[in-house]
Amino acid sequence: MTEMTFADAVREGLAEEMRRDPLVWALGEDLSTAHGGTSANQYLGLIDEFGPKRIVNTPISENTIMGAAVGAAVAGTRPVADLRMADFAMCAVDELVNQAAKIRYMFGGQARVPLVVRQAIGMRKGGAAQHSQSTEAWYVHTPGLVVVAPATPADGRGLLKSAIRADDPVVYMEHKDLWMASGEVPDDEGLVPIGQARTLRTGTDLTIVSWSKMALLADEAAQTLADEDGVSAEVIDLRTLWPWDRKAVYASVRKTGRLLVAQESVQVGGFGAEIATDVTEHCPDALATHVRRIGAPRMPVPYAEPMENEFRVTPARIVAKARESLGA
Amino acid sequence: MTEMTFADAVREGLAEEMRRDPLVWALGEDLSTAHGGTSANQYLGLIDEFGPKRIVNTPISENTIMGAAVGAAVAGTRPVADLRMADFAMCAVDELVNQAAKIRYMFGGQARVPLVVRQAIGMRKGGAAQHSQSTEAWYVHTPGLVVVAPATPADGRGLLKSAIRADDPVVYMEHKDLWMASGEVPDDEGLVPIGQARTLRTGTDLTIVSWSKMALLADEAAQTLADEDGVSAEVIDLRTLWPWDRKAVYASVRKTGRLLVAQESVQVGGFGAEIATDVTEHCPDALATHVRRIGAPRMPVPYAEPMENEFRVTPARIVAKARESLGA
Amino acid sequence: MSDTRQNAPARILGLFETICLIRAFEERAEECFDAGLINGSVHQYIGEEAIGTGVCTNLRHSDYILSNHRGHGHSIAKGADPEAMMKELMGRVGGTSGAKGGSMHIADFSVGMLGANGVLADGLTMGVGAAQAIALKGEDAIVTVFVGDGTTNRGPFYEALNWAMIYELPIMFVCENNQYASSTVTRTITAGDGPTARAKAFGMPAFDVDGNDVVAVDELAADLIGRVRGGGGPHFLHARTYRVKGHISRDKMLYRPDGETEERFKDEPLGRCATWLVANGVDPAEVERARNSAYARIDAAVEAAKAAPFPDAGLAYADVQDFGPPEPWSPAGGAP
Amino acid sequence: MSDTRQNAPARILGLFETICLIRAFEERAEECFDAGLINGSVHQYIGEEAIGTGVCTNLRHSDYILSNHRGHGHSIAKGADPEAMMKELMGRVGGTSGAKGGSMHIADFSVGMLGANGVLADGLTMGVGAAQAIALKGEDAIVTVFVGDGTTNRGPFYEALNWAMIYELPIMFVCENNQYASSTVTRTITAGDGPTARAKAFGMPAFDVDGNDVVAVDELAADLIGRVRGGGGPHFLHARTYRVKGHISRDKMLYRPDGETEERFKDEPLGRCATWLVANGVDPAEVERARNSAYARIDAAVEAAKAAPFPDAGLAYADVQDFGPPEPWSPAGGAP
Ligand SMILES: Cc1ncc(C[n+]2csc(CCOP(=O)(O)OP(=O)(O)O)c2C)c(N)n1
Ligand SMILES: Cc1ncc(C[n+]2csc(CCOP(=O)(O)OP(=O)(O)O)c2C)c(N)n1
Ligand SMILES: [Mg+2]
Ligand SMILES: [Mg+2]
Repeated sequence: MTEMTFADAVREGLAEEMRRDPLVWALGEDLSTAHGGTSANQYLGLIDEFGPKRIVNTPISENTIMGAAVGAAVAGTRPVADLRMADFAMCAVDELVNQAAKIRYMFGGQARVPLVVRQAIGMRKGGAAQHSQSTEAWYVHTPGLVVVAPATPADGRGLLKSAIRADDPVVYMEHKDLWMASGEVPDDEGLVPIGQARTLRTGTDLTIVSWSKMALLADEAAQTLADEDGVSAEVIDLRTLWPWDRKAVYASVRKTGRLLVAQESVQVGGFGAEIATDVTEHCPDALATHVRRIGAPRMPVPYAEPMENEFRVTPARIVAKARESLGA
Repeated sequence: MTEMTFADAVREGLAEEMRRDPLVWALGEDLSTAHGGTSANQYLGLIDEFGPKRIVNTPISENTIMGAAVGAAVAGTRPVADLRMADFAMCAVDELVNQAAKIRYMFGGQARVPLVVRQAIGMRKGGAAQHSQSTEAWYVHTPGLVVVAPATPADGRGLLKSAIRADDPVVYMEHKDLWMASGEVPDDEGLVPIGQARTLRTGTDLTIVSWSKMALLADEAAQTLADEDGVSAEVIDLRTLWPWDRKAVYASVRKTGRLLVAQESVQVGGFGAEIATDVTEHCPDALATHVRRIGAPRMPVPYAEPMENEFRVTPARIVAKARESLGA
Repeated sequence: MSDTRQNAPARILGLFETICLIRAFEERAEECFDAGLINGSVHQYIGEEAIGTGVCTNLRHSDYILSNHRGHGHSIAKGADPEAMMKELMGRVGGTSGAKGGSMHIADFSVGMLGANGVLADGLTMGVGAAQAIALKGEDAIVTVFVGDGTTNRGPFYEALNWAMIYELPIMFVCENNQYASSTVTRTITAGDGPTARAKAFGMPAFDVDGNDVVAVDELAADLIGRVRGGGGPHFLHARTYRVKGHISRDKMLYRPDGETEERFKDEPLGRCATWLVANGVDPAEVERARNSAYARIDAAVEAAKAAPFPDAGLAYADVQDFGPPEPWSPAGGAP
Repeated sequence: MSDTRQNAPARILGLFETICLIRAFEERAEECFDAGLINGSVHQYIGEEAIGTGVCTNLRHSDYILSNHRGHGHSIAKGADPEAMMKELMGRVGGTSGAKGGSMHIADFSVGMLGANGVLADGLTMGVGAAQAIALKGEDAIVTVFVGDGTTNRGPFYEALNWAMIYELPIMFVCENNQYASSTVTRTITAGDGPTARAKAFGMPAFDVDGNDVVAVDELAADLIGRVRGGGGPHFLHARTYRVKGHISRDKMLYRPDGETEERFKDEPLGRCATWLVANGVDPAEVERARNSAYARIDAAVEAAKAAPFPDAGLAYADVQDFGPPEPWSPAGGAP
């Protein structure tokens, strides 16, 4: 195990895959400059090892970053397209949803589209309305796509490697607030299988399901519940949103009888509703009370801190919601 | 009352609003040619009455059709932007979601964005993967947007008129298979309020909630349930998806104790999950059994008829799902 | 292709055969559409056959093309099997795309045809990516992308041109200017001097040609493709032509002045090529034979397609994705 | 503006005051950012002040401008109140956008500033729409859109140019070529002869100017704006300048050769304008007074912003939409 930041771990994972497979390459704005990607230096130094044909510094052309990745994947390479933020990725929804997600199917299986598209999600202090969005729900709803949203450096690295090796187009969502967070990363290959959840904390009274940064806040909430209420909450980090690990969630709910789904994104129409509905459909008898969910109010992300905090799903708010479930 | 097709009724509604308010105008590809919009002649003849400044024939430039509508709305007019199909509208998600939906908020209420964006949804025989998508779930999940999906000529006309008069950006989703369907349209102004559902059929044993074309198929299913099972199903056509008429749905569920949500779009992560979760949260004691939902398998829309039918939510499949609920 | 002198009658006769094959395919496809054998939309390439033919004959099997919604001619010219294409149109077993795509989603990767497309301009951005893949793998293949005149007003068109030039990619852009974008006269929605001027603004060598003259297209395409293959970077070919038929098979063309179609049809490429062949010493009987054999081949394709079965419904669930594929309907009704 | 002869010292002194106001605002904003008083990203306009100043001085109050992520200078030049802007940056009551937007979302509709923008190129498509609204309403106002050099590689840029020409809209595009796109040298990702050549490909009159020379910018802008207002249709102004500061306040500029900044800073517009004034007979003391009063005004704005309260949390729920607005957190925790 080695301690490193999320950004460093993911960069390591990318470099390892690029060494392993000469067909793996990355493209995006500012990837090859001395900053190695302006957001968190996720590509720092890679240009020196792999050169400009594999660490491609692109024009500000989101449609083409995504479209070129699709064409290059179809033509036999494994591109990692970085659209920087999910907000900017909205400029390339067509290429992702109409092309990447459908080509294998539309063409009757003649082609695969082995690409990874990186889209940073989540709020970063002061990010405001156009640099803070979490759009995972859109892509979970889109046939043909795989969606991952890791929460730790080890999962960030391990899931990127699995995503690169997958023959499906994978939407890789990293949280801006996690880039500089540190954690233990295995020294071996450390592949994290797509579709497998991780139990952050085992418990018997209540199951809290979450993903990305919110999984860590959910774990904080669980600690509070343990300390203040003597409640034993189980916390599951899905890591992969499609296909999500229903087996693990069902098993946990059958054990605890109570489920709370926590997400950072807007609650209305969010992925949490899918989990709540699916579990209600498949474990109706296991539930002691109806599934609870928590997510952001249906509003854009405001700038000034006091208002910004109204958008946030905090550990305190998770605790309150959990108590509602436990009291029912 | 006058009998007319959906396409004619909506065109009438648009013309009425354009006569009423000189600031209302429409833009899109092929709107002013002799076909008046290639899909279903929804603009036929309007160019003669309103001229090229108000029926604007645009280049194939989806980003600008949407972006110009936003700019023109902010500058004090009421544009109706036609993106032809929800599939092509994916080329303009950024302008709709990052600009139209957020401008009023980001700028602290200095501006309103009174625009309507028309996006045809739904399968049309042989439409295949890129001309058949229903993306209402994305926009319900997007703060700042209003989403409507009328099922009848009268609602098509009445909701378009209300959408044009609204100061919010409204995503207006018309189903391709409905354009040529006929129905009674009131001879008066016939405004249909945003946010108000319509009960297609009253019943006591089960509530079926749906929207757009699927509401009509749900009504067929209800007839079968009445004929074959002697079951009295209540069918609610939401008409507006955000804000959806929770009061009407809650009241119906409190009466019937059973709810089935039926949608044409992909079930996973669809709007149906939001309705199911919301009703479960707000009427837990009223439900005799957990909410059921039905939607399409998570796959692109295939072309050949036998496969295409596997994507379809049919009255027979709705009936089967309803029986599952009634038997529980 | 062959190494015969560029405009040797033998070579042009070969191109004539391809033109006839495309013409016959489109005419029969329209008949089958009218007969209710084909669903969805069919975009006819009639009158534009010389472009796809003159360009693709200069490409190698290992080269890639990316097409658009009007892709039948491009596919046939690149070597796709018309019978498999007709089966695709009719949604039958044996279709190029397994009957999952239909007319707008024909692809044949075995001949380097990377797909028609239902979304305008997306073939351009995918095309530069395919060219990047070629460069990365160090292959000497090249990419050709076909784009309509109306589509040159979509942003991705420009992004792709700029992108191709920056990375000096092995790619040729072919703009088929049939003067219409659906029911709109393209000129009315297009500012400036048109596609060639726009390409030149990115420093891309761009050339105009009479797209109804297969001999001219063949000659220019051979030259430009040679330059691209030789490391000359991206090139742009702008071919003037005319969309003889409606935008789609249903199109009544109410927007078009009376007589325009008939007038412009006099200039259609099949007839012009036949005239050239006879004028250049080819026996008229041989020309007629070529035409007839093309129709015979397509008629056989139509019969084979009609005779082919529809695919099993269950195949709908295949080829979506490896991780998290769809679950079929449960007997109870709901999709999982 | 005034009717003084274009480059009369009195007029240029007025422009100098605006340049100083912008410079002071940006310097203080950076200090406040470093002091932790401002969240998010701050994009500095230092070194580019002559462009926004020289352009906006020729606009009327009723004209519209659309800006981008680097919009402080555009806003001040169009007449926005620096104190309200500083409050917006600090997220305080009285901010131009009610403290909901921050640096990248400053707008002041009362002076025709329709907004900065966090998404590149969207101001262009919105700008042509605003111009269409003007045409529809029969007003004689015009629209000016500011766009960076790196952004000229995004598709919507081209769509907007074509669109503006087709409908002959009253709009001027101003490209601020500061030679960088974030950490990338724009030249390395931009093919051809650049923005002017690209605009001309759409038949749009396009002109280059030294963007650090406010006298030259003022003169050209007056000319082009006059033509646009006179019904001359869209025009394109390309201003060469240099981004003296980092892309954002945090930017260490590791990608920039040592000494480049210092060398290019010698050409910065504030000093050049001061020199011009003195050379043209303005008393150096007067120039100094102008500079000092600008800094005094901004210092007062900073103090006022620091003293202003933060907005109530509850305001977060206002101004989302009329139909289906958000419901605040229930005591129980979950948003509805
Ligand atoms: C992004 C997008 N916008 C609109 C359409 C609808 N559409 C299909 S073909 C067409 C006209 C295309 O004209 P052109 O590029 O000249 O090609 P042509 O049909 O003339 O061959 C339009 C508007 C589409 N398929 N995709
Ligand atoms: C669509 C989109 N892509 C990427 C970004 C991230 N980004 C913000 S500013 C910038 C560079 C812009 O360069 P330029 O247009 O030259 O403007 P400048 O910053 O130099 O003033 C980038 C890539 C964005 N905000 N929006
Ligand atoms: Mg055309
Ligand atoms: Mg720049």
